[in-house]
This record gives sequence, structure tokens and C-alpha cells, in this order.
Amino acid sequence: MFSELFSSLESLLILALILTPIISGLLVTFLKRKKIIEAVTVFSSFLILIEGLVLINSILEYKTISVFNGIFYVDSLSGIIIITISLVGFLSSLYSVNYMGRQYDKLIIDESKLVRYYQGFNMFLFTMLLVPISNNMGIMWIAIEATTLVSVLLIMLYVKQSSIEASWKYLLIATVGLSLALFGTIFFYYVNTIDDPLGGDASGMNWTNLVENASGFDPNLVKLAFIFIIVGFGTKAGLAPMHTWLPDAHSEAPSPISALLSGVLLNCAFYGILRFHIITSNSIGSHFSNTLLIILGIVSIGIAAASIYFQKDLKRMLAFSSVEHMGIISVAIGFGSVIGIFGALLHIINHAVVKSLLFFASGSISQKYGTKLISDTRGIIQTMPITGFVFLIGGLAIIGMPPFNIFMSEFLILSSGFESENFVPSMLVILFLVIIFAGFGKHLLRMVFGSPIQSMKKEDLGILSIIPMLVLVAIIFVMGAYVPEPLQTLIEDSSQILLSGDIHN
Amino acid sequence: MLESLYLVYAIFGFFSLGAISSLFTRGKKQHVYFAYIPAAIGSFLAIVLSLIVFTSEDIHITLGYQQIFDFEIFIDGVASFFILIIGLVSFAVSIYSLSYSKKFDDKKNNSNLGMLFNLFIISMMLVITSNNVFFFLIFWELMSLTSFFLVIYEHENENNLKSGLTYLVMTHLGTAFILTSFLFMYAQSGSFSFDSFRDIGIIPDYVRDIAFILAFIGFGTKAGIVPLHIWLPKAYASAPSNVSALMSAASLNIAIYGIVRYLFDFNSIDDSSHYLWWGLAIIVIGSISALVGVLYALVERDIKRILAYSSIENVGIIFIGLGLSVVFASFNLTSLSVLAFVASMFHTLNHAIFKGLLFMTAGSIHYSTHTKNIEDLGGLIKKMPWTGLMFLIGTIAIIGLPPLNGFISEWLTLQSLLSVFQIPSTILQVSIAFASLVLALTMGLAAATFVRLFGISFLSKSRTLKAADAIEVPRFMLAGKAILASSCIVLGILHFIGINLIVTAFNLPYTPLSPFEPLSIIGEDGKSFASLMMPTVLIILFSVFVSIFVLVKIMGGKTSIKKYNTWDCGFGSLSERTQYTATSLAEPLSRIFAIFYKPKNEIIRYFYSEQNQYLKKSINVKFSTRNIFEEFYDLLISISLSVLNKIRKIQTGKVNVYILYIVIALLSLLLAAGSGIIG
Amino acid sequence: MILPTEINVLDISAAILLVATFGLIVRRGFSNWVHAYRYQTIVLAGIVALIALITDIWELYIVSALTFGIKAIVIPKILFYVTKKLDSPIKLETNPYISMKLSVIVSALLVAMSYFIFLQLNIESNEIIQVFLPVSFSLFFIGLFVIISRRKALNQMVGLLTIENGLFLFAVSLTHGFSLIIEIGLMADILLGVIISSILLFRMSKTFDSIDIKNLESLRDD
Amino acid sequence: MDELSFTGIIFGISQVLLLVSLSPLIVGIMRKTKAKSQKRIGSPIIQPYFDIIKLLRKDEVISEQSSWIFRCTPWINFVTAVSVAFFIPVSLIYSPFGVVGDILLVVGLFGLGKFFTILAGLDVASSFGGLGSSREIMFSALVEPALFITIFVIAIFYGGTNISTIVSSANEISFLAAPGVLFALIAFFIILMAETGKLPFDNQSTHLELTMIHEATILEYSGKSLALIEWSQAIKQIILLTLFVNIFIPWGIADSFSWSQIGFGVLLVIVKIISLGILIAFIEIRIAKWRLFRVVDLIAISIASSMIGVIFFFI
Repeated sequence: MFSELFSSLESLLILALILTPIISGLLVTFLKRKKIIEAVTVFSSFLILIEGLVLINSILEYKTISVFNGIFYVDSLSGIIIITISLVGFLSSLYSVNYMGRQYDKLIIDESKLVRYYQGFNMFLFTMLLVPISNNMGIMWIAIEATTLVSVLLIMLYVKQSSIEASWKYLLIATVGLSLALFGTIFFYYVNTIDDPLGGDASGMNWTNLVENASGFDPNLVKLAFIFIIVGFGTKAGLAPMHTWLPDAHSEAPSPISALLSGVLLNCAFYGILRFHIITSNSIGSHFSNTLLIILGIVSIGIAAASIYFQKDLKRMLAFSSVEHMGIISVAIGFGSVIGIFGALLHIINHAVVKSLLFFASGSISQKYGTKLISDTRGIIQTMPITGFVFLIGGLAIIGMPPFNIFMSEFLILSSGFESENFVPSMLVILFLVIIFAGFGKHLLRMVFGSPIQSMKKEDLGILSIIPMLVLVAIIFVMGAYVPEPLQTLIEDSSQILLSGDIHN
Repeated sequence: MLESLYLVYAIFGFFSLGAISSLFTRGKKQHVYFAYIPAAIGSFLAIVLSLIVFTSEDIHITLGYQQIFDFEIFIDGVASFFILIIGLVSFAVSIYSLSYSKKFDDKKNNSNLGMLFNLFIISMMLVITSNNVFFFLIFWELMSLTSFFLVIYEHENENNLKSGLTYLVMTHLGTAFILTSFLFMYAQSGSFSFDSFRDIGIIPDYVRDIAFILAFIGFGTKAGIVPLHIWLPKAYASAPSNVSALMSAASLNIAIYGIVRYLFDFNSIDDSSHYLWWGLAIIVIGSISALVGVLYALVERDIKRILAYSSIENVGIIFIGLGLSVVFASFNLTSLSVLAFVASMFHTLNHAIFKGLLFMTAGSIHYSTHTKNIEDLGGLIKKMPWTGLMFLIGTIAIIGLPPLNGFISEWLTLQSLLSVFQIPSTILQVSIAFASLVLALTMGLAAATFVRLFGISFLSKSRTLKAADAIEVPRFMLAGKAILASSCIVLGILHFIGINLIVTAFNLPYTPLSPFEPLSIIGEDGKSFASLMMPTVLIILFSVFVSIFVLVKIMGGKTSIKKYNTWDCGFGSLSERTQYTATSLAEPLSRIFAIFYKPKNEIIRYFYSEQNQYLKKSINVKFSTRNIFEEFYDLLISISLSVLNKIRKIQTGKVNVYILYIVIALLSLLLAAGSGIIG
Repeated sequence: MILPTEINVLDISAAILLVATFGLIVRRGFSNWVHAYRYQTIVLAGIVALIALITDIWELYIVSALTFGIKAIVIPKILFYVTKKLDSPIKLETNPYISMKLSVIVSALLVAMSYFIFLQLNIESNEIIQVFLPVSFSLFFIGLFVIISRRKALNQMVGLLTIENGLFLFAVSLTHGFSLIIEIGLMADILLGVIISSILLFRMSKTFDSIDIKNLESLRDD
Repeated sequence: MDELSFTGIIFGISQVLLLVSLSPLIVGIMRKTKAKSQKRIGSPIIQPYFDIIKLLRKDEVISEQSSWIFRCTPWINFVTAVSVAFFIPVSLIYSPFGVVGDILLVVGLFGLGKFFTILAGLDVASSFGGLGSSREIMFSALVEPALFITIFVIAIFYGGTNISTIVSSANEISFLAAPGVLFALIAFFIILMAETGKLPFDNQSTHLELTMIHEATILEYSGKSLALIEWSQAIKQIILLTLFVNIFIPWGIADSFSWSQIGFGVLLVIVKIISLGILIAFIEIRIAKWRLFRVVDLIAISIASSMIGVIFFFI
């Protein structure tokens, strides 16, 4: 194994990657001063970003890295998830300073709540980072379940009826779903270790091991297991009709957390599906899992379209648009041609960027206007010019307007649909996209333009709320027609992994 | 090749310069110069570029930059012809805007107008030059987006926002169709470059048909064919006038460009009968659009809405020409196909010119009277004589009267319709005869529409004070209009210019005309079918005029002219209230074509006392017409929305139900897999 | 080397497990559910120990000990505490969506269904699997059914725990448990989940002074 | 036969002069016929000449609401009418200027004249003018398709819109060979009545606001302008009559450029025109003015009959 040779540096990196949030969480717990904990969190998440980028760099170098005799395994696919986590994590920590600071000044939350928030923030980052780097599917499942618990804590931050309701639904539905996923995982473990029922050897649950032996699995059990997996992780990834918790949770969380939930956590859950998708394809060919992915994806996009059109609440609308985009990604994976998978992985990143931008903006907007209702929000471009501008850009990007990044990935996805001759699904997707365009566009333009209902003074909400959004807008513009070469190679490698589940290339 | 490439860069540079500088001179007094002078230069360079491309070879370059898509520029005759149109129009409009955009000086975000204006023009040109599906769509949507922002430029008015939204959604729907059609082609050709579409080789007919239908619907939406025209009057009416001039005169042609590119470039129309129904479909749609467009233009009261509907009508005429050309080609009647094609392209050019002119004039009227409702106007020809003259020229051109350019293109279209008897198919001939009937009716109604527009708004007494104290517009606006007006006259009298332009641009099998030979069509029996020689007609008209003038002077001798009131039947001087209004002028026709308007004429009487019904205090007469298409759309939308509304109701808020969904999903998937439906 | 007597033991333990689970359905009071859950878990721990005895895998002993410790002692303690502290007057499932009698029938059907499913997926099987896999399925389904059909949040929580028990039994009987780390992780997750949801229950009863989920229907689209 | 030779030009111009000078005479003849058949003496046949000369000598009163459109309308009317005369063959089967313009140009030039007339009606701010223009607009909008579809029939039968071509092939092909032309004849006759403002479309000889159409638009004219308008009406009428005669009953028209034939052709065409005029006059006194919206049916009839003509050609 060549990975041993480099295990020195890479193992350190990975260790640092998961230790940084833990340590900063502990620091936050001990020194409870507002300014300090903010600084600590921002710094640590910046550190995570740096480590993530360095790790990506070495992934680009050695394709696959497996350390601590295969407990941690990282390849390009995990790299993509790590990028989104670290980037959005950093920016939303930056944004939290402003947002939670405001809540604090308005006496909506006290100091202890603030401490709890930052603890939760760090733990959330930790659990999410654990997902892509763990090789053992059981550990991955535990990590995903843990993200649920931590994010429920974060949603429970406010003692409001709506937030209690949202967190209860979230906890219940996500846990039920994930238990299904665990069913599937155990099934896979069973079919893997069916020949030698060696109790207690964890390696039978390692993804690498599973992929190795996939060809020998019993087809029926694999199908059964994958159905459990896709329904289970699909619940967490917000695929319809298991998405029902998502709008509640995402709209009730504090905006920086909503950004993390929508932009990153969904991808983590979907990452689980992807891993098992690879195993299934290696075992019984990709047709079965592709069909499932396409069906669930189409349903998600359709339901999201219907719900967006009539939406009254800004953040709920954004949440439903997350459902839509997860649907698009899963359809794209289901199409299963090269450019489609390329587009899907690109779309994961693009959606993370745009959606977090939108949630940041919506946070500032709802703080300024004191409401999340679309009907009461008018003329943002007049009351807060910069926020209004970025909100407009983000909105146009999310409904797939060129020259912004999402258009490119959606274009790739649709063309792959036609290339793989899934004409009907592709046309359905296009139809739903048009409906979503109409609905979302209507709300967006009504909010951004027009004249505000009550007169309010014309200013944005502080530099720290602006900077993250501007960064994201810059990314949106740049990636509209240009994908940096390293990212391209990363995505190409991971689509290679997805297409032909070989892990040694 | 190389220097023309530099020219391309220069054009791009100038427009971007305009965009940026107008942004950075925000709030300054001279920002209009920073915004529109670069635009004017860029448009002029575009004209030069297209002329160069006509004479020298095509520009075809690929800027690969290590990406998924390469940026391909391809400028052939077809592209350069449309670039020429856009360049000409935008040149005039930019000069016009130098003064016009001062109208918004009280708004502080005025410089956004300049920026978007530049971006809009350059995106249109990029659409035409790009040779790759991805970039075509990017620039196409960029064009829609910029024009959308221009439409809602006065977004404080909720109404503009609504119409802008309709525009955005409809145009995006069109884009979806175009995308689907291109992707169908892509699934066959396996590459995103248009070159691969060109030499796509043998593909099944049904794919060609599906792709054609989708593309036609898509581009047709942008062109505003009936029944997809619903957005057009709203958008054109809401936009600032210089923008509506650009949209109607430039960006509408891009839709036609798309269809032409699609018909004659991606498909080589040959004498195989399966292109026949394409042609017929285009003719039918074209005739319907022409008739419906002009019918609604006839009863409108808002100048810009009238012009917008007339754009729909002219698109219809253009499509009739295109369709005829396809039909003739499918019967291998090459010369007739060329005739029809030249007719439609000539009309495209003409429509761009006079519609730009008319929209700019409408802008001038709005500029100096602050109203777009023609019922409030009147007598403007005395207040703003030059604008009146330009408007008259535009009017004569658009209703196709000699000696202006509109006459030439409609003459050509009619001639190609008359040549239908060479098609060896009776059904076809009769049906196309009906099409020509429709076209003739359209022309008549168009004449009625514009006589009404000009007569009511420019002639007789001013109906309101707004019109009474109007003044002539600043000279830049006049200059911008003068450019297009003069080209109306030139193309009308020296029609060989336009025809040779088209023949060389699309390198058609037709020998270019020399200035002094008549534009003549030879029937299949070798006799002269029809011929036209406008310069001589001019000479005749002029000499007749001179001789009559002299004759009258001799016979009449010296007589005096004295001014007096209009005859008032001895009731004392007439008030402006007794004049015919626009509504009453069109009332007889609206009664004849009642099915389209469902006109309603309600009379409300007010009495001094309810007991005594003989002494009336006042009588209100309300005459209203309806738009059946808008009602149709409302019905459609309400139905589809109710469906969506049912779907979204699954979010019931009951957590038990949510868990039930999960179980149902699981069990149904298990059943499907078990019964082997999937996998 | 499995003796017939042991097989009977297996059958009997499975039967007891099912009965304990049915306790969840037939009883109304909050505390009764927790009792039912505790009995169920104790039986489960015993079964794990039994499996450990048969397939002498020493890790399974630890697992069963853990199960007993955490699931049969700690979690019920928490739940009892919660039920005691809840300041809602009636601590009963008053009107479930599906009545008690009917739900007994339904869960019986579910048990039948799980045996049916087990027969469908022809896993080449030893006795342990034969006996416990259907039972684990039925635990799973009954847990789901409880969540769907009941109105009280606590009840749903117990249903969740039942599902988890089913999973656990499934894992142990099918694959004789996987590595210890994962088991511990699972346990930790469950514990954390229980704690969080009890906090939620407290807040619920504080804000709505009842833990009936009819209060939790404000977030919806209409 | 397409080149413009010198003699050809002279000949063409003389033909034009002939038509222009004869046109008031036809008007006089038609009036006289009407008077006679109504048992009136009526004014002498050459009365229209006197009217024109008298009006040319008179001073003009123009409305002060009017603009330059009003002033130049008579000139445009006259010029267009006279120029049209250049393109139509009169006594010879081709017009020397035939290459310059075809029947569509003729329609276009008449249209230009009518366009300005309607505008002039609107220009004088009186409700009479508006009334006349409104009705005129309605008619011209509906007559246009009828006229075009008639031209369509004629063009497909006689192979072109070039009038010389039409007349020459009309001279060769007889009705029996082309029955469809009969329908074109009916249609064209109706259009002729409409265009020259004859009953039942319009009544030139009344100034009652209920009935008048064309008169209402020119109500404000006087002096020179009125003279020009009246004269150009007469010219338009004679041109349409000539067209009708030469397209549908061209027998005896000169088919080669020789003095004897042309002299004969001239006499024959004058006789034909006069007799057609008398026929029209007789028809006019038989029928009363129709309601405005009933006249539309007449136009519909003309359209229908030409469509029948089209179908006749194709089957």
C-alpha cells in the first residue's frame, strides 16, 4: 500500500481536520466571553478551510489516501464534500459573528445561549467533517446521525413554539429515516461477510472492502439493501417524499445554520447514497440504482416546484429550492453518463455556494424587515442596496440564469439526460425548472424591486455580514463559465470513481 | 480575417467601455455621453464589420481555454446580415438616447440605464456570433435578462414589474424549448458546436421534426408569434422608448435569425416532401400572427402597444415569406424559393428600420407630452413638425405604400404569393391563396391602424393641454430618427441596394441587380411576370407634379388664400371635444371583427330625479373591447395552478403523516423492485 | 452443536420479546410504555447474551452488558424522570389515531407480515437468524406503527426506541454484531438522542402544557 | 416590348393626356345619363370642364386648424392619379411604361392618394371629416383584400401582374378558355363601384352626413384644391374603367405599333369606356344607397367570387 508512505503527513492533516473543531469547541466551553468565542470559532473554521485545501492538494496528488489502517479513507469524492464543508463553514462562522451579535444586542439570546451556539457550531462542523473521511460505513452512519442531533440542538436554540415543533419533527423523521439506512448498511455488511461470519471485524464494513467484494454479492439482497439505503439517507438528504422535515428545520434554524444545513449537510447525506450507489453498481450494474435515483429526483423536483410557487415564507422557499436541487443532483447521478455525473458533482458545489449566499442574505433581510413573510418584504434594493444586489444575483443563479454557475451544471446535467436518451425525465425536469423559475422569480423580483411598505433607513447590516456574501457572489460569477483546473481534475477523478468504482487509478 | 478579428474585439471593447464608464460617471451631468457615444461607435464598427464580412471571407475562430466548452466565434454572411441590422438600429438609437435618457435625470440610478443598454446590445451581437450551444444560450439568456431589467427600469410602478415578469417567464419558456431542441440535436451529433449540427449527416426524420417544432416554438416566443405573443405588448409598452425600439427592431430579429439559421443552415431544405409541412406550418402561423396582431393594434389606444402589436403583424408577414420559401424549396422551385426568401429578409430589414423609427417617435411624443394615450394627443404636427414628418415617413413605410421601402418588401412578398400557381399541388395552391387573402386583409387593416394613429395624434386640434403645450424634441433625438427615416427613403427608391445586400449575404443563386435595370420577375413562359423600377416612377411623379403645377398656375392665374375657421354649421367655433376620437374612428371595423374584441357598448343615463325619466342630467357611453387571448391565458394559468396547489398540500404539518410517507415510499419501492418493475 | 433445548430457549425468548413489545400497544399510561420498553430491552440483552453463548463471540457479552446498562437502566430512568416531571394533568394516550383494539390487530398483522417478508428474502440461514430476524422485523414495524398511530410525543419516542431495538436485534442476529467501537457509537447516539428529545418534551409541555403533537401542526403549507 | 423608345415615350405621354382630358367628359356623360333617366334635363355634358376651370380661378378658404397635410393632399391625389395613367395600356396592348410598374404599383399609388385624403379629412378638426375618414378607412381596409384577390385571379390566368402582359394575354385567351375570369370580372366590377364611390357604396351628389363618405373627407376644400380633387377623382374613374375594359373586353385593341390600328383602337376604347360609364349610370339609378354595414356584404361577395375564380383556375 503506497498510502503508508505518505501516512505521516496526510494522517496528520486528517487528524488536524477533525481535531480543530473539537478543540475550539472545548475552548468555547471554557472561556465564555462573547468576543473571544467568536474569534476562536472564526479562527478555527479558517484553519479548517486551510487544512481542507491542503488535503485537497494532496488528494490531487495521490488520488486516494487511506490512513490509520483504513479507518480513514479519502478520495476525490470526499474531497468535493470537504471543500463545501470547509468553505461554507468558514463563511458562515464569519457571518454568525454579525448575525448572532445582532440577536444578542436585541436580547433575543443571552450569553449562555451564545456559548451554546458556538459549541454547537463547532460540533456540527466536526460531525460533518467526520462523514466524508470515514471509511467505515458504520462510522459514517453514526456521524450522520450525530449531525442530526447537533443540528437539532442548534435549532432548539430559540425557545419558540415553531422551533420546538421543527426540531421535534426533524429529530423524529430523520432518526426513523436513518434507522432505515442503518438497516441497509447492516444488510451490506451481512452480504459482505456472509461467507466468513467473523464477528467483530470492522473491516467488513469498510467501503474499500465492500467495493472490492461487490461483484460477488447476492443481487436480491443488494437491491433490498440499496432501497433501504436510498430511502434512509434520502430522508436526510431531503429527497421527496421523505423531505417533509426539511422546510421546517431549515426555516426555523438561525440563518448561518440554515446555510450549513442546506448547503452542506444535505450533501453529506447524499454522499452516503453515492458511496452505496458505487457499491451497488459494481455489484449488479448501475441500472437499478440509476432508476431509483431518477424516480426520487423527479418526484423531489416536482413537489418542490409546486411548493415554491405558492410559498409565503422566504426561508421555507429557499428550503424547498434545496429539495429541488438535491433532486436535480440525484437525477443527474441517475442519468449516469460522464458529463452528467461531472455536472452533478459540480452542481453539489454550486448549490452549496449559492444556497448559503441566499440564506445569509435572507438572514439579513429578515433581520432588517423583522419578518420572513415574502408579502411584507418589498424594495430590498432600495433599503439595503448591497444585500439586495447579492440577493438578486443569488436568486437569479439559483433559478438557473446564465451567466451564473448553476446554469452551467444544469446545462451539463440536462445534456447528459438527452445523451443517455432519458428523454421523458429530462423534459420533465425542464418543465419543472420552468415552473420553479416562474414561481421563484416572481417572489424574488417582488421582494427585490418595488417600493418598501414602511419607510426604513437605507443601510446594509454591517461589514461582516457583507463580506461572506461578496465572496460567494465572486465565486458565482467566476464559475459561471470557468471551472478552475484543479477543481476540474478533482471532479473528473471522482466521476471516474462513480462511473467505474475502481479505487486504484 | 485578422483585421476583422481586431474589429470584433474593438466592438466588444467599445460596448464594455460604455457599460463601465456609464457606471462610473453615476450622477454626473455628462454621463449620457460616456454611456451612449461608445455604444454609437461600437454599433458603427459593427456595420463596418458586417460589410467587410460580406466582401471578404467568414470569420471562424475557436478560443479554447482549457475548459469544458470552447468559445467559438463564427461570423458568416447570415450572421453579418443580422449584425448589420442590429448595428444600424442601435447606432440610431444610441444617438437618440443621448437626449432621450435625460428624461430620467431626476432618477439617480440613471446610469444603470446606460450600462444595461450597452450590455443589451453587445449580448445580442454575441448571440449571433457564438457558434456553440452553451455560449449561445448564455448570451441568449443574458440578452433576455438585460432587456428584462430595462423593461422594469421604472420598477416603482407595480404594473411595469408585472409586465416585466410576464416577459421574463415567457422568454424563459422559449429558452427552455430552444434548449430542448438543441439537446435533441446534440444527442444525435454528439458535440455542442454548431458545426457538428451543420454536418450532422443522416438522422431520423422524426428527430428533425421534433427539433424543428421545439426550435420554432422557442424562437417564435421571442418573435412574438400568436398565441405566444402575450408578453410582447406589455413589455414593449413598459420599457423606456429607446429600449422598446431596440427590442422591437433588434432583438426580435434575433429570433428570426435563429429560425433562419435553423432552417437553412442546420437543415439543408431539399426537395423532399417532409419539409413541406414545415413550410406550411410556418405560413399558417405567420398568417394568423399577422392578422391577429394587426386586429389588436387597430383598437389599442396606447401608442407603444399599437406599435408592439404591429410588430407581431410584421413578424407574421416575415414568416409567410420564410414559409413560402421553404415550400418552394421542397418542390425544388429554386428561383421562387429565392424570391420568397429575399422578400422575407427584405421585410426583416425594413421592419427593423421603420419600427425603430416609429418607436423612437413614440418616445419623442412621450418625451414632450408625458402621455402615451393617443386620445389625449392631437395637433402635434404643428407643435413638433420634424417629428411629425418622420412619423409620417415611418407610417407610409410601414403600411407599404410607394415610394418607401415597405412597399418593396410587401411587393416581393405578394409576388411570391402570386407565383404559387407553379406548385404542382391544387390543395396547396388554394390554401396559399387563402393565405394571400389574409395577407391583403392584414395590409388593409395595417393601413387603417396607422392612419388612425397618425391622424389622431398628429392632426386636428390638441385634445388636452398636454398636447397643446408640447414642444419639438432636442436635436439628438431628431438626428437618431433622421438616420432611419432617410434609410427608409433610400431603400425604397434604390431597392437594388437592399436586394443585392441580401443576395450577397446569403450568397443566393441570383445575379445582383445593376442600378438601372428594373426589378423584374420572369414567368415560366418567359414573359415578364412583373417588373418594377422605382427611380423612373419617381421621375414620372416629379415631372407630372411640375407640369400640373405650371398648368394650374396658367389656367388658374393669380388667386389668394385666406384662413378661416372650419365650417361649424353656424353653431359658433368648434371645440376639440367634437372631433372624432381614436375609438370612434375604429368603431366600424371593431364591429365587423367583433369575434376578436367582443366589443361592449354600455350607456348609463343619469336623471335629475328618478320619478321623471325625461330630464337627463348626463349620459355616459362606455365602449370597451376585450382581448380573447389574455382571457385564454388566464384560464390556462388558473387550471395549472390549481393542479400545483393540490400537489403542495402534501405538506400537512402532521408528523405521523410524514412518517407514513416514508413507510409508503419504502414499501412501494420494495414492491416495485420485488415485482421487477425497476431493475 | 446446538442442542434442541437451546432452540426452545431461543423461541421462548423471542416470544417474550414480542409480548413485551405488545405491552407497548395495549397500555395507555406514559409510565406503562416505559415499563414495557424496559422489559423489552432486558429480554433483548438476555437474547444477546444467549447469542454470545451460542456463537462464543466474547464481544457480544460486552454488548449485552452495555445494552443492559444503558438501555435497560439509564434510558428508562431518564424517561421515568421525564414522565414524572411533565406538568400535564392527564398522563394517558387519550385518543390515538387508531384505537387500541384495532392497533393490536394491526400489529399482529405486522408480525405476520414480517414473517412473510423473511420468507421472501431467502437468506441461507442458521437457527438464530430463523428465529430472531422475523422478530426484529416485527419490532421495527411495530415501532413505526406506534409512531404513526399515536398522538403523544413520549409515545412516539418510545416507538423510536423500539425501532432501534429491532435494528439492534437484527444486527446481532444477522451478523453477530459488528465491531465494538461502532456499537458504542450507536449507544452514544441513542443516549444523546434520548436526552435531547427529553429536553424537547420538557419544553413542549412548558410551552403547550401538553405533549400532544396536535400542537405541532403550525408549520405547514396551505 | 419592354424598352423605352423615344416614340414610345411620346406615345405614352399622349395616351396619358388623352385620358386626363377625357376624364371630365365621362363624368359629364354619366351625370347626363342619370338626369335623362330621371326625366330631368340635367346640366350639359361638358359641365365638369366648366366647373374645373371656374374652381381653378376662385380664391381659396382653408381651415386654420389644418396643417400642411391638408394643403398638399390635392396635389398628391392628382399626381398619383395621373402617374398611374402612364402604366396602363389604353389603345395598344402594352403601355410603353409597362416595364416601370405593375398593377400592384397602381394599387399602391391609388392607396397613397387615398391615405392623404383620409388624413386631410381628419386634419380639419371637424366631425364631418372624421366621419368621412372613419367610413373611408373601413371601406379601403376591406376593399384591399378584395382587390388583391381579384388581381390574384387575373395574374394566375394571364401570367403576371405586369399590366401589359395581362392585356396581351387577355387579348389572346378568350373567356371560354378561362371561365374563372368571369368571377374576377364580377369582383372587379364591384370594386370599381366601390373605388369610384358609386351607389350603393357612396353617393357623390349628396352632402347629407348620414350618407356621404368621400364627400365628407373633402368637405373643407375650395378653389384650386377642390378642382384638383374633383379632377383626380375623374381621372381615377377613367383609369379604372380603362383597366376594366382592357382586361376583360380587350377585343379590337391594337396589338402592334401601327398608326391605323392605334387610331382604330383609340376610337374603340373610347366607345367602350363611354358605354361602360352609361351602363354604370343606369345601374346607379336602379339601386338606392345601402346601410354602411350592409355594403360590407357586397365586398364579401366580391371576395367570394374571386376565390371561386381561384379554385376554377386550379381545378
